[in-house]
Amino acid sequence: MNSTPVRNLRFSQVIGEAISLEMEADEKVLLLGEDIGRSGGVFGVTRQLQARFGEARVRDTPISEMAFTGMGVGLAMAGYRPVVEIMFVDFIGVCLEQVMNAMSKIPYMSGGNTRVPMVLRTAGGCIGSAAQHSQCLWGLFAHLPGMAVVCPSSPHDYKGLMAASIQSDDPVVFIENKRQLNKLVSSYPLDAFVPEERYTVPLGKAKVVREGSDLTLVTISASVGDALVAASRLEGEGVSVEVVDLRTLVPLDIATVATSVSKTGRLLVVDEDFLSFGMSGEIIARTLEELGTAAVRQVKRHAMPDIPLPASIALEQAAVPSADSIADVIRSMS
Amino acid sequence: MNSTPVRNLRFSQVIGEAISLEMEADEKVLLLGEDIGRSGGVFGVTRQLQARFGEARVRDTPISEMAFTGMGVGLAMAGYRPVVEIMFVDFIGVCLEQVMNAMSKIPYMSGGNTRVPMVLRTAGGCIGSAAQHSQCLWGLFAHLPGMAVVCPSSPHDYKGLMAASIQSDDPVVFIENKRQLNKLVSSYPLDAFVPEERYTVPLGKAKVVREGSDLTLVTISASVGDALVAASRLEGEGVSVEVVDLRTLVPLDIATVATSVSKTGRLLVVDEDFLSFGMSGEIIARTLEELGTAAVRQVKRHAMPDIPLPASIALEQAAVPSADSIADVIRSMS
Amino acid sequence: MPLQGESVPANEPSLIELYHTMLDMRHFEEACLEGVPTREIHGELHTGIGQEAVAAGIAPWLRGDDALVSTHRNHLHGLAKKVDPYRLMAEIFEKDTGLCRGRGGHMHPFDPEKRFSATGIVGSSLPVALGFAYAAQLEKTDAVAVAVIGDGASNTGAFHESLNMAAAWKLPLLVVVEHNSYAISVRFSEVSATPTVAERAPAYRMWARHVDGTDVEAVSEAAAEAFAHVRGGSGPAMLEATCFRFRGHYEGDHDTYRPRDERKRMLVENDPLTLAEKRLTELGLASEEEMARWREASRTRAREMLARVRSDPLPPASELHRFSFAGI
Amino acid sequence: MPLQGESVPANEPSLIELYHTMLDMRHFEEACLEGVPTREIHGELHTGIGQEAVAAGIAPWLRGDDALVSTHRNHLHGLAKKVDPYRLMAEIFEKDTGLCRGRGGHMHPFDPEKRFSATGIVGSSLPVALGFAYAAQLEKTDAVAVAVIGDGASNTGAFHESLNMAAAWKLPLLVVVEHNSYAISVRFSEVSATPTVAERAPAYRMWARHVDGTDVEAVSEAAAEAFAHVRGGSGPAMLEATCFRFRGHYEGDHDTYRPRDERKRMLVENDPLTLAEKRLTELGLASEEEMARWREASRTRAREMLARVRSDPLPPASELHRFSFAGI
Ligand SMILES: Cc1ncc(C[n+]2csc(CCOP(=O)(O)OP(=O)(O)O)c2C)c(N)n1
Ligand SMILES: Cc1ncc(C[n+]2csc(CCOP(=O)(O)OP(=O)(O)O)c2C)c(N)n1
Ligand SMILES: [Mg+2]
Ligand SMILES: [Mg+2]
Repeated sequence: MNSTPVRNLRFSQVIGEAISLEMEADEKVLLLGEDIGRSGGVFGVTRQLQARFGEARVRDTPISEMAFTGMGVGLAMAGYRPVVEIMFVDFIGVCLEQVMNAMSKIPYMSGGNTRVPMVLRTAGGCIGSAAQHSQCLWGLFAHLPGMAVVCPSSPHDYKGLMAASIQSDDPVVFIENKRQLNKLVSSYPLDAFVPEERYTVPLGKAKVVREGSDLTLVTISASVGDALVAASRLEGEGVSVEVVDLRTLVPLDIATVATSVSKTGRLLVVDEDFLSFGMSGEIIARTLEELGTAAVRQVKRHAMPDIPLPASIALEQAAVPSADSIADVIRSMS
Repeated sequence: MNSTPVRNLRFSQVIGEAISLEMEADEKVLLLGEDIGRSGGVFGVTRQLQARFGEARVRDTPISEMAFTGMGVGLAMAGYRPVVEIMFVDFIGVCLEQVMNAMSKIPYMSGGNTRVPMVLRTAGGCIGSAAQHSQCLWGLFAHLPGMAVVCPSSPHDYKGLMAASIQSDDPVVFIENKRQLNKLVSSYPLDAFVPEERYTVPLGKAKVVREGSDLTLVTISASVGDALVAASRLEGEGVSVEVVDLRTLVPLDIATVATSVSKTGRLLVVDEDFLSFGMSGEIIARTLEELGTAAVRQVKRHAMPDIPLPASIALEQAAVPSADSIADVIRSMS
Repeated sequence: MPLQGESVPANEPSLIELYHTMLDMRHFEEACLEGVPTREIHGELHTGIGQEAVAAGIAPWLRGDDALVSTHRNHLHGLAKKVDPYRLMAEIFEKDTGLCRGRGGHMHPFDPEKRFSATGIVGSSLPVALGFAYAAQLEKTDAVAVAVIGDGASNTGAFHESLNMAAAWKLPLLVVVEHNSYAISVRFSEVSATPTVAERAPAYRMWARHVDGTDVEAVSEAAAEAFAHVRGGSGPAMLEATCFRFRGHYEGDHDTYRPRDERKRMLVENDPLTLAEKRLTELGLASEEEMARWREASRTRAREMLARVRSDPLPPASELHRFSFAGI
Repeated sequence: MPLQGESVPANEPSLIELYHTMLDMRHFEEACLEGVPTREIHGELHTGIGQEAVAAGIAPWLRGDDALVSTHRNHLHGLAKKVDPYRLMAEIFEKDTGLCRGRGGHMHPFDPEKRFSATGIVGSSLPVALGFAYAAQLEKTDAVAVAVIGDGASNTGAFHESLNMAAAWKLPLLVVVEHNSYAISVRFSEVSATPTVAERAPAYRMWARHVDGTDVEAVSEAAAEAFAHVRGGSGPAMLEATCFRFRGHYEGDHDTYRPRDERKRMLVENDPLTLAEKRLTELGLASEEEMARWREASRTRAREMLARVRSDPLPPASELHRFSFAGI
């Protein structure tokens, strides 16, 4: 797609680059969170940022998520663009209050007189840390009104969607995937080119990342990579899979999904978040509302089962959707 | 259905009766929460219980939801059956941590060696209290694994499901509807008979509360009453609506829904909780997974729009599903 | 404007001024009460009747660039922060002419120009105020961020987290505690480790003072000191004011949890308006007649405002989705 | 068993006993470390290496009917609570023979018989311990509920809410604070209003003591007092022990945030085992040779346990859903 060579970067560095460029461009952007300053973040996303922008703009906080998330809300109301990190999305239970009742509701409750341009950065995904450190939970945020929910997959999107999130005048929850953060972008199964300059990828536009004719596979976050791997394998078996990367759950670009499904007639939703009452059901329902049931021959879901994630690798592997399991599910549909 | 006269009770009293009978039967049952003791609860559910069972078992707490919800978890681990009240479900953001990572995960994380027989009682529903006091959020709990999610509708179920919840060895979230709590049970559009004795209604069994042939309307909580009113009206217009009361979202009795939809061929889900990424999408997806798309002619949703609930009655009425709006939606489907 | 760093500023407000502020506050709330039986205000309503001396006592020291974040019981703090009373009342009455076009209602008024906001979640005013305090520190101004809380809120986790952060970073946060001894029906003394909130301040090494919140002069004097402390850059402060909530927790609350004589006594003995009147008389600053005239004038103003608000339109249902995201 | 209400109980453990406990703790953790490079333990692992004196010092005073709720760094507290080391290690190695059949892993061990549990969420041990404390009060026993927390956890809302409730209701809660000065990379001093956690105790009117957590005898003596206070029905207590975390926050943490010489120095000067050895020598209680033999015997026991654990099976994938609800 692009002739410039892929840089030797980790996903974490790509996000850091986006934040850094936004901080340069707008002095109102500042960061709050645990371990983001001196240590540069437990996944290294904010490395060097405190050295470059000073302690006031890259601030290590105590383990007081309620206070510093609300601090973000107050700062946004006072004219700043805070980027607040909740280290793991699993910890949201100690401060969801400020997210659900303040950050995301104040714009509407105020009748539009107050905007809350705040980004809540957090990390989801399964890397062997068991039930309290492996959740994704984008379905939880997407159920609550008033905030954009952004879950990038490609290196290019990690950067462009972060930039768009910081520039957005609306509150945004930005969920990074721990399965990707420490990896090199070159491991991404599609184009891993990330421009050095500042750019944005708009919120609310899904992307067909692989064209196909037999089945539409809709997914988000790290599972997009797994889906692409599975789709390549199935090509050899004569199954042509179209893969849609949703990129954001809110706003949700159902038109792109519907266009694809109206072509393939079959829909599989893959979700690393819990199966029930989340993304997979929503995508199926909306697609059918769009197209009518007659236009869709088959719907199927493959997601994290509705259990706390077990510690043991033997069980974890049986639970988390992977390229292998995705391929198996597609074979079972054929 | 029953010849015994309907007692002159409010819904709140029915719940209190259930709790009271369980407290008599099992001294391990105890209650924690704000204003549940001396004042008997802001909706009067626990009135008289402190006088009858003593302060140790009906304890007024400070506004420290994280601490007293976790206290419930510890008590359950120590052999008690705590019933913890979170006054309004909207406040869950200050203590979701203990609900999502402790109460509902410990049974699995412990490999079954520890059970958490705890009931988290709370109230949802819209009674004019705007964005921070009007949510339902059953979709949020149902997305998180490990807890039963119970949302009764009929007077009989309020009592029987509460009894079953307290007797359950699993963690249960029990969501009462503020639109009903202060009402007389006789206002319920179906049989409002509530036996005086102790009984249970099993968790995980949906109920066809009205039979019909043209359309299956699936809903839960107070909307069941509204759906019944709408269905009666439409009968006069020649539309025969079958109404399914889910009663619990977890466990979910999709078989009852599927059986009905396989008969009517059309599915409408009505939900007082937010539209997206919640109950309505899940019910549609599961039904189609069960029956296949060919067996369903039409699917539709009617739910709280994805906005914070506005304060003004003019806007609130435009947002919350009612008997009128349900009837309109059904007419639009015909 | 108060002088920086001085404990007693030059322009101490007169008792007469403070009394006038309290009168307008009382009549504002009484006007609101009229919207309840008519269901013009259709959710629960929390008024500050009986607690006027706290809001009135801090009002003189609040500057335009100070931020104030209040609670479910927020009207008087809005008035103290000089929010347009008419637009505040219109919001309480759910009108399209209200501060928030009827979206917020009485528990969620937002006035960004006056830097006034509120929340209906107990304890949640503190973290948001912390953000305003951090902004002031970043901007090196001497603006103060005020968080108002009730006694009940002092037992929330948000209280501890916010005070610790404010103190660790020396943020210009002033916490005003309206200690009316009750969180709905629950007595502070029955669920709290300390009889006062102020005595928790050493855990945050912060300045704190406890004051009789029915004595508007005492509140104003203590507030002057508290603001001076915070404006002077010495870190956060706490001002705890003991007061009495005259009505139920919300309109419709039967208030059965407070002994009848306790309620009766407080109305007679602890009314900040009556107490101010007594003192005005004692000091020979105003005659009974004058005060009666003032009361009447204030009531009339409130009633005229009410009439105007009542004739305002509700927001149109067609605009239900408006304001949910920027550009919508 | 400690005597009620006495500050120094009769059966004070000997330094030799305490040293043995610490040795076994150190070797237990060192055995666990071996599972990291092999990915037998495939999530992050937090060990208590360097902090043994705290767990070992409270161990003698813990009774079977006491409950203990620990943190992400919980192994040593499990051993102190007399959880079967083999089953604990098997759980850490994600085995079907582990305490929780491999579901919990190293951050979430549960042993209901020993009344031991943990959580991976900072601050969340406190509310759960509060429940055990309430149970003890209801049952009128003199059992104690112990919540272990780190210094970082003392800045969470859960800390404040739990301590306030424990104090208001005089619950038998003992909070043990392992103050190693860091929450991952964040220094306590940079984000906290007070230099110690113990000095926050007056905000809860609770008993508190600060102790050198590298001196196992000092910890044991202070723990004896703390347990006696709580068992005696005088309400909650806090025991803060200053200590040093020898390794990164978790295995794999590059620990770049601590100056190299700070790290070096602590290994030399603040190792509770070395300090105990020095004292044993000074007091003439054990020779170098004897101690070397003890160390060797303890290491061998741990390695034998490790070998046994390693040969155990993983839970079968077919049982993925098992235990999610009662009866499943
Ligand atoms: C987190 C949370 N819990 C409970 C409530 C319900 N509630 C609203 S006001 C209130 C009492 C508040 O007491 P206090 O802080 O003393 O303020 P006061 O009403 O006395 O002014 C309660 C419990 C809430 N809004 N938020
Ligand atoms: C609520 C919450 N926030 C953040 C984390 C991530 N985290 C895990 S341990 C830790 C540091 C804890 O510090 P401290 O309490 O001092 O314990 P220590 O690790 O020093 O033993 C953090 C921030 C978490 N698990 N839970
Ligand atoms: Mg109060
Ligand atoms: Mg620490």
